[in-house]
This record gives sequence, structure tokens and C-alpha cells, in this order.
Amino acid sequence: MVKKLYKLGLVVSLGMFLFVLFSDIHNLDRTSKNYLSEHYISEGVQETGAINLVTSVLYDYRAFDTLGEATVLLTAATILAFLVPVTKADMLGTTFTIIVYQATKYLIPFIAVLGVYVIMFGHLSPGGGFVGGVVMALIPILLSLTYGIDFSEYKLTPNTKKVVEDIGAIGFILLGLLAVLTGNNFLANGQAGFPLGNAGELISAGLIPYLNVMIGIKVGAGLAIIFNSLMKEQ
Amino acid sequence: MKKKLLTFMLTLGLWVVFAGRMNIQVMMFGTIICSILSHLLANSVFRFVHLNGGPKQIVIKITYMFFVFSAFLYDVFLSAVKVSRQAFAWNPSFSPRIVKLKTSDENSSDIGIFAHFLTCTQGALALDFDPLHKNYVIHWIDVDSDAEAETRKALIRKQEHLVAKIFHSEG
Amino acid sequence: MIDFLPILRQIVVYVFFLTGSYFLLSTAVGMIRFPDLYTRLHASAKCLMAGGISILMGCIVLEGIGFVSLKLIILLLFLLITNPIANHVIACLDHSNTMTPNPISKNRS
Amino acid sequence: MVVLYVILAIVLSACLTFYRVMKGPSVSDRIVAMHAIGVMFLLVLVLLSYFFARKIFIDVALVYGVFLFVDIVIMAKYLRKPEQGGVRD
Repeated sequence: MVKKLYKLGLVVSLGMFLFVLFSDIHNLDRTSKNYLSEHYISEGVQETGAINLVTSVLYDYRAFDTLGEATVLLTAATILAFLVPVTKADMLGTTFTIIVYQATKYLIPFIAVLGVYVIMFGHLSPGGGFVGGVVMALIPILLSLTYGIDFSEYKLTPNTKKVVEDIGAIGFILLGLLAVLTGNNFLANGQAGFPLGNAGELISAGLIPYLNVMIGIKVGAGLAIIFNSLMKEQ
Repeated sequence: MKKKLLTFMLTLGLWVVFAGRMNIQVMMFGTIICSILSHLLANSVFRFVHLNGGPKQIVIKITYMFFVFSAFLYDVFLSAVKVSRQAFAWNPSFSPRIVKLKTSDENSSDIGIFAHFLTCTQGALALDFDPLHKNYVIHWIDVDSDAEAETRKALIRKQEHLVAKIFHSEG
Repeated sequence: MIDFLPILRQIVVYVFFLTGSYFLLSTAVGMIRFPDLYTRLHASAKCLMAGGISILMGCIVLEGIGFVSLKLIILLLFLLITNPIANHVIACLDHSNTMTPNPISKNRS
Repeated sequence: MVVLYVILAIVLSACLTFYRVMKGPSVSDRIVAMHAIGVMFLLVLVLLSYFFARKIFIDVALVYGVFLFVDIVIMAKYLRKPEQGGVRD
């Protein structure tokens, strides 16, 4: 009983400490250093043409960071494909009944259309390349979960996935180099004079939808490679 | 060819609903994307479905599917009322029972869809399916005697006959 | 003569939300009080699905006719397909775990 | 305003269901309870889009629903005991 009370007191005191700490951080002088975020909020839609401000920060102002994050995934997928043994070593798992097969078969077109929608409308709605890529990667994951890994690799061979991922990685850099040709910085969008269009339409915001497509392809193929090669491990 | 066209219509409708607007750009992109998707997926989605008969047959079939669907939707609410009455009772009384039921269906789409609807009907839950002897394993929550079990089995056979009409040509 | 249609719509929305909250609450109570796994699965399959359907129907009536209500109908159909499948997967797992051991896998190991 | 009360009722029932996640004797009980909590929070996501009057949040609920289903399938795939009918895949 005493021990329980002691633990409870410990948790409560930790909670109060964290509350005081975070309330102090929240009340730091908020007028001094936020001219950058003010600039993003007030000028972001005119400068980039994307309604979603997170996308405009992720693919326009800080696009070079996004390239670095995507490179991490490429490296991870490549190293996993090298390190995991090529010989088949199976895992213990269940075989599902026929009901799950039927449901999976009818769910796959729905998931495909949802993934393409999330990728293509990345600059108008919440979502974007990363989330859409994960949704697209669910199709090979569901196939290899229900129908077995042989069927999944017969439908989408590993070589195809690797080629698709390389297309995504190279296309991102080529789209960035397109801005250098016009005499601007790497991955510049609005300053380089690409047509921004009307904010709120499907084809607008210059280079951002194409960068979204490249990131989506790359994340989807990379996650599928990682899942399949980890599933083969014993 | 008919299957591809049906898949194309379905995915295009889904795309327009997701996009939430109708203009020339959305329709252009939708046509390109949905033609690629229907070319890839048409054979895997409608593999065992027999689609003979003209467009009039398909319209009749869709209305029939709508009626069956709404009947099962009504059944969900009835069974939910029963279970929630058990949940709020002072001393809930159960008499659960696990039963095997033999089916006569050959079409695997019918088996899957019927087992999926079986969870919606009153007091039944599809536990398992034995592909060797073609047995459903069903769990019932409130069956007291053997006579009631027989009437329940007859009811389930009737519903199975209703569902099996969906994917056969002579509707 | 007051305007009749918005009041009717408001009443329908209230009824749908009330039944939805009742079914979800009965899911929680049944999840606590029911004695074994399969009866809990009954609560999770029926009451949860009825509650979700009625709350989404209330949202559809609140929205009116438009693209957003079509999207909500898609969400309702998706819930109606996947919820029995998820319950069936868990039930099948537990049913085959409590069965007698399979002789084929016994020989192999 | 009625939307806020419905959200509070759903959150209350989710908190009640969390008791089964803590207590549950077997793993399957916990999975069932977690699935129920997930569906409840999907409904909360739909209702929040009405509370903030931004209809664009419904996309989040759609993606969340897809992830919930795949989660359950993955958990059920690798939880069978190997000596009782676990088949080498």
C-alpha cells in the first residue's frame, strides 16, 4: 500500500514538474523571434501557390531537407536488400480463410484510388507524398500477408520495385536541376518563374505536384521492399 | 472487356467523389489514372463473377443488391438492440452454442460474401470456414433448445439462397 | 406557419446522434460485463457497427446533398465491409488456437 | 453545439473500453478492445471536422480507417501459437 502511494506520488510530482516546464516554454517572449513564421503565414499562399501551408514549407522553402529525408529511406531499403539473405527462410504464420481473401480482393482498388488521390491532391488537402506513399505500399503488404509472399513477388517483382524507386530518386533531383537552368537556386519554385496558376486548382503551385508524385513513388516502393525483405527473415 | 469497363466506371466514380469537384482537369487526370488501374486490376477483382447479359440485366442486379443490402442493414440494428439489452440487464443470461452448418455453394465469392453477411444477422457470428468439408462454424449467443436451433438453421439456409442469387446470371 | 423542414432535419439529426451514443455506450458496458471472448465479439461486431452507422447517418443528414456527404457514404460502406472482417479474423485466430493440435505440424516440428 | 456532447459521450465510452485493454486475460481480448477504441476515435475524427467547420478533415478519417484494418490483419497473422496449428507460410 505504501509502495503504491509512493509510486503515485512520484508520477504526480513528475507530471507537475513537466507542466511547469512546458508552461514556461510556452510563455517565452513570443514577440521577438517570429518574423519568419509571420512571413510564411502571410505570404505563403501568394509565393508558392499551395493552399496547404505545411506542403509549401515542406516542398518549397525547405525542400532540400525533404531530399535528405527521402535519401534515408533509399539507403535503408538498399542496405536491407543487401544484408538480408536471399535464400528463403520462412516465418511462422497463419493461413487465413477464404473470407479474408475475398475482402482483400475487393479492397485493393479502393486503396489504390485513395493513395493516388492523397498523392495528387497533396497541395490542396492534408496528406502529401509521404502519407500517399505509405497508402500505396499497403497493396503489396496486403498481398504478401494474405496470398503469401510468392504470389506478391510474382505480381510485383523486386526488380520492378527497385527501378521504380530509382526513378523517384532521380526524378526529384532532375526537377530540382530544372530551376538551375533558369539561373536560380536549386529547387527554387516561385522565384524561378514557373507558372503558379490559380490557388485551389489541381494544376497549380508550379513544381510542387510533380515533387509530390516523385516522393510518393519513392516512399511506396521503398516501404514495400523493406517489408518484404524483413518478412523473409527468420 | 466488360469487366474492364465496369472496373473503369467504378474507379472513376470513386475518384470524382474523392476529388469533390467536377472540372476538366480532374476528369482528364481521372481518365488517365483509372484506365491504368482498370488495366492492371480487372482480372484479379472480378475473377469468378459471371457477367453475361446486357446492361439491363446489370441494372436489375444492382437494384436487387441494394434491397438485400438494406435488409441486412435493418437486421444489424435489430440484433444490436438485442445485444445492448443484454448489456444493460441486471443479471445477463447467455446460452452460447457452436454449430457446424454445411453449405452447398460452389462459387467462392458467394461463400465469402455470405459469411460476411452472417455476422450481421441476429445473434450469429461466423467463426471459421472449413474448406475441406465446406462447413461454416457459427457461434450463437441465445439459443436454448434444439428445436430453436433447427428453425435458425432453416432461416440461415433461406438467407443463403437470397445471397447466392447475386452472382448468378439467372437472377 | 413556421418553416417546417429545418426543424424536421434537426430532429432527425438529434435522434441519430442519440441512438449512436447509446449503442457506443452499450459497446463499452458490454465489453466490461460480458463473461467470455465470443460474447464480447458479439458486442464489438453488432453494437459498434450500429453505433458507427447511426452517427455517420446523422452527419449525412446534417450535411445535406453534396460531395462531402458522398464521401461520408464511402466511409460508411468501408466501415460496413471491414468491421465484420476484423472481428472474423480475431475469432478465427482464437478458435484455431483452442482446437486440438494439428497432426501435420506436429510431425514437422 | 450538440456535436460537442456527442464527442464527449464517445470519449467516455472509449475510456470505459480501455479497462478491457488493461485487464483482458488473453491477447485476443486486448485486440478486440483496441479495435473498438480505434473505430470510436474514427467517429471522433469525423465529428471534429463538423466542430471546426473544416470539411477537409474527413480525408484523415479515411486514411485512418485503412490503417486500422491493416493493423488488425497484421496482428492476427503472427499471433498463433506454433504448436497448435501454426503453419509454415
